[in-house]
Amino acid sequence: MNPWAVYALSGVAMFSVGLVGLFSHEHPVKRILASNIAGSGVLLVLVALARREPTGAPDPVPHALVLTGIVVSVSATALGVALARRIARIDATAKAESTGASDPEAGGGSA
Amino acid sequence: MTAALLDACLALCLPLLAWLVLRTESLSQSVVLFVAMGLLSALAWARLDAPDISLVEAAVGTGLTGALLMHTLSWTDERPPDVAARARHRPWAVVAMAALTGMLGWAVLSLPSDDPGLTREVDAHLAESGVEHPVTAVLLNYRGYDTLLEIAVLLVAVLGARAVNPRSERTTPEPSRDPLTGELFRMMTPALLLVAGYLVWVGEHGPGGAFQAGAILAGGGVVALLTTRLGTPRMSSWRVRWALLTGPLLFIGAAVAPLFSGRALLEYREAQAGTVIFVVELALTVSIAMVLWMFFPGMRPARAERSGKEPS
Amino acid sequence: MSLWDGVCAVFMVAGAFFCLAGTVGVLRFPDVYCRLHALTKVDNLGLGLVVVGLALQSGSWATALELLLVWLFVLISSAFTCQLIARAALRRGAAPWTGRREP
Amino acid sequence: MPELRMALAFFLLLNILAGLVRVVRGPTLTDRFIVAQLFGTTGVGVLVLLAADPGQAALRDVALVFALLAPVTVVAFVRFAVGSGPSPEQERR
Amino acid sequence: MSPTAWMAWPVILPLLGAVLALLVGRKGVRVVAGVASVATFTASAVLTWEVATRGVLRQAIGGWGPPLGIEWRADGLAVLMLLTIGVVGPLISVHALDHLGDREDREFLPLWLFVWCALNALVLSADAFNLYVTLELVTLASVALIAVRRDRPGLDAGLRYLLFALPGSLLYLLGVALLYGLYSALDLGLLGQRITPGPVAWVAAGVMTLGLCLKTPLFPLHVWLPPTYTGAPTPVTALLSALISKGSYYVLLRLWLEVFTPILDWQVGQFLGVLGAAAVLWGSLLALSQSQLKRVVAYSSVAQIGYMFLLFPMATLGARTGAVYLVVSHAAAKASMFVAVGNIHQAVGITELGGVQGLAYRMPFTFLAMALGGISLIGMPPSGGFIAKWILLEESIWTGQWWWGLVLLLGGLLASAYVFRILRGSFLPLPPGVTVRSIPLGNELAPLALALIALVLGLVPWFPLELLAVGTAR
Repeated sequence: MNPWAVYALSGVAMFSVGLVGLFSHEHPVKRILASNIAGSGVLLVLVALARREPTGAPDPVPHALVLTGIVVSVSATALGVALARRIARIDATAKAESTGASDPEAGGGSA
Repeated sequence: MTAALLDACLALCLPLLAWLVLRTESLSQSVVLFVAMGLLSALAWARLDAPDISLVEAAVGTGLTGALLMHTLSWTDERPPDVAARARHRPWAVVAMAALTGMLGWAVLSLPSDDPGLTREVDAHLAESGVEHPVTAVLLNYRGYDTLLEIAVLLVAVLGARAVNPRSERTTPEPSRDPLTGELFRMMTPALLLVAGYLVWVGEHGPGGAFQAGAILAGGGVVALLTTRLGTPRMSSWRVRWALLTGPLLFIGAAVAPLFSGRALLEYREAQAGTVIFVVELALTVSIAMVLWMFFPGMRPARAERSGKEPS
Repeated sequence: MSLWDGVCAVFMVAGAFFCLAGTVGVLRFPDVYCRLHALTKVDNLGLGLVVVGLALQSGSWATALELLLVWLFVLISSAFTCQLIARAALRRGAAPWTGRREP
Repeated sequence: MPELRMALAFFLLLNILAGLVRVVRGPTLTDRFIVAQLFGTTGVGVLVLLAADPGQAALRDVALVFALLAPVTVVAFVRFAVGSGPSPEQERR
Repeated sequence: MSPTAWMAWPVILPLLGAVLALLVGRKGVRVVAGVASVATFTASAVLTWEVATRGVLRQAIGGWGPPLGIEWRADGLAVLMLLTIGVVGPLISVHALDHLGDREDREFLPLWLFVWCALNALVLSADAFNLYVTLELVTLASVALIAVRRDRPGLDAGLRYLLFALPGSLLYLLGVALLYGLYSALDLGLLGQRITPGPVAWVAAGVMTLGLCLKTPLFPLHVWLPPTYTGAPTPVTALLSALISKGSYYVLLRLWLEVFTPILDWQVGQFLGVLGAAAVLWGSLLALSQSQLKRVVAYSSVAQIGYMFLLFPMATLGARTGAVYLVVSHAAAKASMFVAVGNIHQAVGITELGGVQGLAYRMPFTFLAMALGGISLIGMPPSGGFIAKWILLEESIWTGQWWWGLVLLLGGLLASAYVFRILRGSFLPLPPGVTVRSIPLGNELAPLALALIALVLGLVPWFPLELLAVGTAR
């Protein structure tokens, strides 16, 4: 089998693992990781497709698309983690209030 | 022969690792595995002759994403216990995975196996693009519009992330008390600046460019947040806003300027294309570094320190 | 294969051997601190010997310099890393291995 | 010679895979993280080996970036992750 | 400036406005956003005029043209969408200014301008990968908007939306990769010329459709919609339902009618149609059984999206006209409904359906808007919804697929039931002990203006219908 096909199949498998993982987990961080994995899978397929002609330079267009895709995926990850973080903070505060203890983050102020 | 073995091994391990990341019960384990997966995918990009992508993976994966995920470990245990992170083992998940892989694999394998894609078209116009590196030509000239929108994506994400967590979460009184990390930061800074500058410059004729350089600078920024007294930059500071937005403004300006002389959006004059692209990349490097840096939510103390267990 | 190539090959193979030794150490050593010790072998000697072999082979000063720079960065980062990790582990309360079999 | 480099690269990759055992077995987060560091260095080794092939010089830049940014994750790890995970009692098992 | 140059401004002006609004910080943000909105609307209107008089416009961005570069294409459908976004969006954002606090302004306005930029870019783009970038820009900006209030329900809704929209985009991107692998093109026009039935085209069409249906969302994939729409701040829900969900539907429509036409066979069309019909019935029934006002309107969105998928089994030009007309009138009608719901929450602070009791006397404009919007949802004359459903009904009979007509009628009946359930309560006497806070007049007029648009679409349908015909003669 051609090397590109090996990597393309690998990408397809990663995509499936990520996509199914995304819908079978409840933990938000795990789901964010899963979507990241699915994204890497798609990008791997694209880069593998760029390498189909064994001689000469690879097709630069998919490479550029993948670079854009990585940026988008990093942005989505950062936003997702930020939301999950805030939710965790709200929960922690609520829990602290309900047990009568002080806000666990009360020591923190703005920089 | 060995090369084929290497490829096969790498290609097999990536999905396997992905599966492990999602299957494990503990979140800390999956984060470490995820970082390892980033390394392996950087090797895969390298094997597929995509050094540009490998560079980005190296810069983002080890620098920013790694740090971001480590940060999540410090708070996710406040959520329902780690057990909740485990996949609910359901037979349908495995069946769905296999079916999806099979169907998609079938489509992928029926693609022609020696298609050069758009290589020829890209090469034919490379001389007009103002840069020598084909990927940079696609990214900033042929499909520069995608990149313009991608910058908007970055801005939106940082705006959203800052909007939900506006304050930097610093609670350790003196992170810089640790002489070791402070020294580390001092030693890293010149090297980081040098390598970032080199990557912007080299992007015109080889793998490299604004995003890679920005990601490296952001990595340095994260170390600075963790080892010095610096807090996460805040949107309310006008200096931060200018650092963040000069690049996008310049890019928009360069994009619309051709409209006023009867050309299309982003249609640079051939003679000026090289200069315009270089200036835009330079300005974008700063903005991208700022955005990636500001993705990092700031810091909070390790639990052991807070409860006073730190050995004196 | 010339003698020069042979020397380079010896360096690289030796480097790979140290990497193996380090990996085995990380897998087999009994506690965090011993494993850190094994890790540094990979950073210093394993990568170092590979880099030296490649640098000798490259035949270009620029390439050799860049390779050495890579090694230098890894060395510096390794020095800090191991210190930081070891301290963190100690602070967390991971007891050093004393040679006795654990119950 | 290119064959030898490729073989060594493959060998280093196998080392990485062997290290995965430690990630899965742990037992502590620190152990896992040590393996991540091991992966980093070994990965740099693979990259510099691959970079010696003609036309792959850019991979040395990748190796450089990996080496340069490795401390970022470490510092983040030490700052954030040390306090979480199983307690020392659990660690010793 | 050449006519084609006008295509750039509806995308660039909101982008520039967003960046400048971020730059000026707290003080000038309203001024900058206001100027940018007026400018963007003007640019959209001028472009519409150019297209109406000159026909389809194209611009090869960067001067390259396909397959190397990205092309913008403005036909009647595209500019009608531009105009819809340009009218409905700003009216919602005016309402949002008062509904959200002062602090959120700083974030809401730039984010809304980013959404506007992304939607305009999506509507004009004729490039499959560029569409992916615009879809992601819309998604991330929407997530940030949903969470803008930083309260627990909003954050939950934002995270939920993100984690459903991301796999949707990734499925779409995988389809783009497959298509590029076979046809070495990303331009929709080129892909449409080159497409041939085969495994790649089938799988690509399948994953892209699945992804976009997940984002829109179509019936069995709609599980995220009610909690997300309920948790988001009401003005943001209005944006989501009226405009943002239409973005992915628009891409789906373009794909099936311009790229995948050779593989759109009877079974595929019927399948999508059945899902659409199920969405109409299921969504309407659930809307009828909700006790919370916002959830009623949210489930109604599930149903209304269902109608739009009835286009695929018929797949005629007329059906396209009907579906797009529904998109436009639903945008106006549903925006007015959600904005009205926002007013009610603001006035009495009750989210239950019973909370509307007696409010028709206190908030006449809001309930007039609710009634007019409801008429359009039901599809009674005179309203845009009526025209759209009438066209779809005609097409269903004309193509011999009368059963879709039955779905249309049944859906209308159910819609009238849940709309009257809201309105009936409002005319009952005001229960004692309820204090009704007064609402600024601007906030009362915003939903009315939106509802009047839905009404006008029913009274003078000629202009939009003629516009829709531009670029269809092929």
